[in-house]
Amino acid sequence: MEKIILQFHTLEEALLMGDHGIYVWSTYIITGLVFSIFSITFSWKLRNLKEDE
Amino acid sequence: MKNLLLPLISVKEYLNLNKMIYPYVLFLGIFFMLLGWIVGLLFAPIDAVQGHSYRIIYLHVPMAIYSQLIYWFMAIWSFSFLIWKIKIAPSMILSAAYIGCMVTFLALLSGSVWGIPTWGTWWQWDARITSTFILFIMYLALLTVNNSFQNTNTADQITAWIALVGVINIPIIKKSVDWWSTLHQPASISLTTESSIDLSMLIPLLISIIGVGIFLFSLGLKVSRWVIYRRESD
Amino acid sequence: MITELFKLFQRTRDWLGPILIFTMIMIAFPLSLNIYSADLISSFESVLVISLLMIAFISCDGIFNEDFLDGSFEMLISEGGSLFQAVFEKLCASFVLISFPIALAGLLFSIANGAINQNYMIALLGIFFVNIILNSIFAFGSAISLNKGAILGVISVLPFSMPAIILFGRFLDSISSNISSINLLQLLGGTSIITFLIFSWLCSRIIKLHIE
Amino acid sequence: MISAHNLSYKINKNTLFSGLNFDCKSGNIFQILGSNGSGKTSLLKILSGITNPTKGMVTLKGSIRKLYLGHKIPIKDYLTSEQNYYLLNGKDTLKDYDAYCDLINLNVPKSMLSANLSFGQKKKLILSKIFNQSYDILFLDEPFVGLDAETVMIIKKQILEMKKKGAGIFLTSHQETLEGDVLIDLDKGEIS
Repeated sequence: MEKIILQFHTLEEALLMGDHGIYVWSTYIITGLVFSIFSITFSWKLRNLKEDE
Repeated sequence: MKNLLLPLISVKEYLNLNKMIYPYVLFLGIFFMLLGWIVGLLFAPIDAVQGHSYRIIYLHVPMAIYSQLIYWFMAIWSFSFLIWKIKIAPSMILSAAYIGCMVTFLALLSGSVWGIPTWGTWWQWDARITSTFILFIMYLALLTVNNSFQNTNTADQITAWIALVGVINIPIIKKSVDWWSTLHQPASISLTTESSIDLSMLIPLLISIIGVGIFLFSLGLKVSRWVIYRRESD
Repeated sequence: MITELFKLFQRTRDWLGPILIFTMIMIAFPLSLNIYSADLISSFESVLVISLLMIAFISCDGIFNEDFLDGSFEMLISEGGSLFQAVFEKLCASFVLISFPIALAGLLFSIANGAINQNYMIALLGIFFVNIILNSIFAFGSAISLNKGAILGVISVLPFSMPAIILFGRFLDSISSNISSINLLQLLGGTSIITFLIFSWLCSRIIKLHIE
Repeated sequence: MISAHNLSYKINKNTLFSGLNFDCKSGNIFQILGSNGSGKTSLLKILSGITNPTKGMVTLKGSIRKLYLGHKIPIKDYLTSEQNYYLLNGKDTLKDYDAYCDLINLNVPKSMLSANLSFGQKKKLILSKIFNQSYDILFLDEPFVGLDAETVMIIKKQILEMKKKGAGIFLTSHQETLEGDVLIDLDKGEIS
């Protein structure tokens, strides 16, 4: 089993990820965005539903 | 069997159960999800063939798994609604549909973005992407059908029927799409089969699968609370 | 069954319309390609599949609307008649008057375009069975959106027709390459009967829901 | 023959009626009164098995031949009135089309499509079902609306005849009153 150690030494190397970084990071960022938008819209809906109850 | 379940799934009990466990589930979900992703992104070793772009697997595989799982979850609830007339089932179906729709969209997104470095095009007629796309349309169809009826009872029953018929269709679509794509070109690097992946990559994958699952469960709690309140208020 | 056939036969617009539209598509489709190009045959198959899909949607759109709106279904239920039988007969009538002629026209045009040049009987039956599958699936769609506009029904039902299209694609390939086209035909026939029965039962359940 | 146990019906939160209990033996007429929207049609639909009540139960004894005639007119516009007649009553009927037309003086040219029949004529065509088949229970929702006085007399005579033959009849009507054995008043919710 290969060791699980930090693969990248500089931030810049981690971002680039051997020129695949753009794809990897963009997917994760978009997923994070979609998750937060989804949960925020529903808590917002929940809140204004509670007000007029 | 039915009166065994009923005290458990009455609306009021579900609501305060929901409120009680929601913060813990949310925290656990986010913790494990981020743990799995960080380890997968920064600590897992590089893949010999694909280089770093394989790291999207920690996102794509959980999404693909849960897009199927949520449809089965909805089918079980619609079965219980149609056969045992459990009161809470329609709101569970609707909230699961919202989440499943989002998860399938993410699975599609990550699948196609992953395709760019490996195949050079963002859309590739791979069996899994096509069946996930069909699944995405079925989620959208379920949502549009649900809010196009005035009488809530007919809306719930028809949504339950479509979910039930849809779930029978998923294995059929999967098999026929596999059969179709294997004839066209040999299944190239198929994205989601757990090929003999090295243990060091498998651990973060399992953590992220569990983490995403718990997080989606917390989203489900929130959305179902909103659906129930909305149903109560109007 | 005869009464349904008779009723459908009276409404010429409902059964002649789809057939005419199908033939128009079949005639008009080569206009987009130059006539001598080699890929006329290969593109014909996809045009045939898509027009079958569209015709199935057109012919099943609003198939139950008329009886639902004028109260015949209500009277039928109160008399203890079974909705399943009514739906079953209605679909059979539309198979005889719409699906079979279209299968015939489809076969003739595919011969004309050179897409099919052997075992014609098998091809005819194959297209007819696919028509049955697509019609019963879209009838389920029109039962869902009984008086809500057909788009709703189509969205929720289109994914179910994907496997049928894939199966039909395999069938057309086996026809031209003449390998195992018989057992593909049996597969198509089996699925068409099963889909027809299941979906007409589902239609009767959904219509009963709408009536309540 | 048909009995109801604390029937209640609710549409989207407002309850139309609740706690109805009655038992209809053969040969009596139930007159259902109530203002518009008080649930008369829904009660008829529940009894005839078209819709399910929110609470309560309807029990039928034995194999009952029942018929519900509502406001909607199940006449096919693209067929002639004779074809419609045989469509409704089946081929081997007691009265053939011409005999029925003379009885109820429905004089319509043979080849005319029923699209341009008047509401009253279409209603006469549907009511032909009462004359042709013997039903155990009849659910008639405003049967006399749109009919001229003479036809109303004929229909009343036929209903009384069926009552003698032991049929249970549920009737809702605003103008014409028929001496009903039982009166169900949905506004006040009592049964007398």
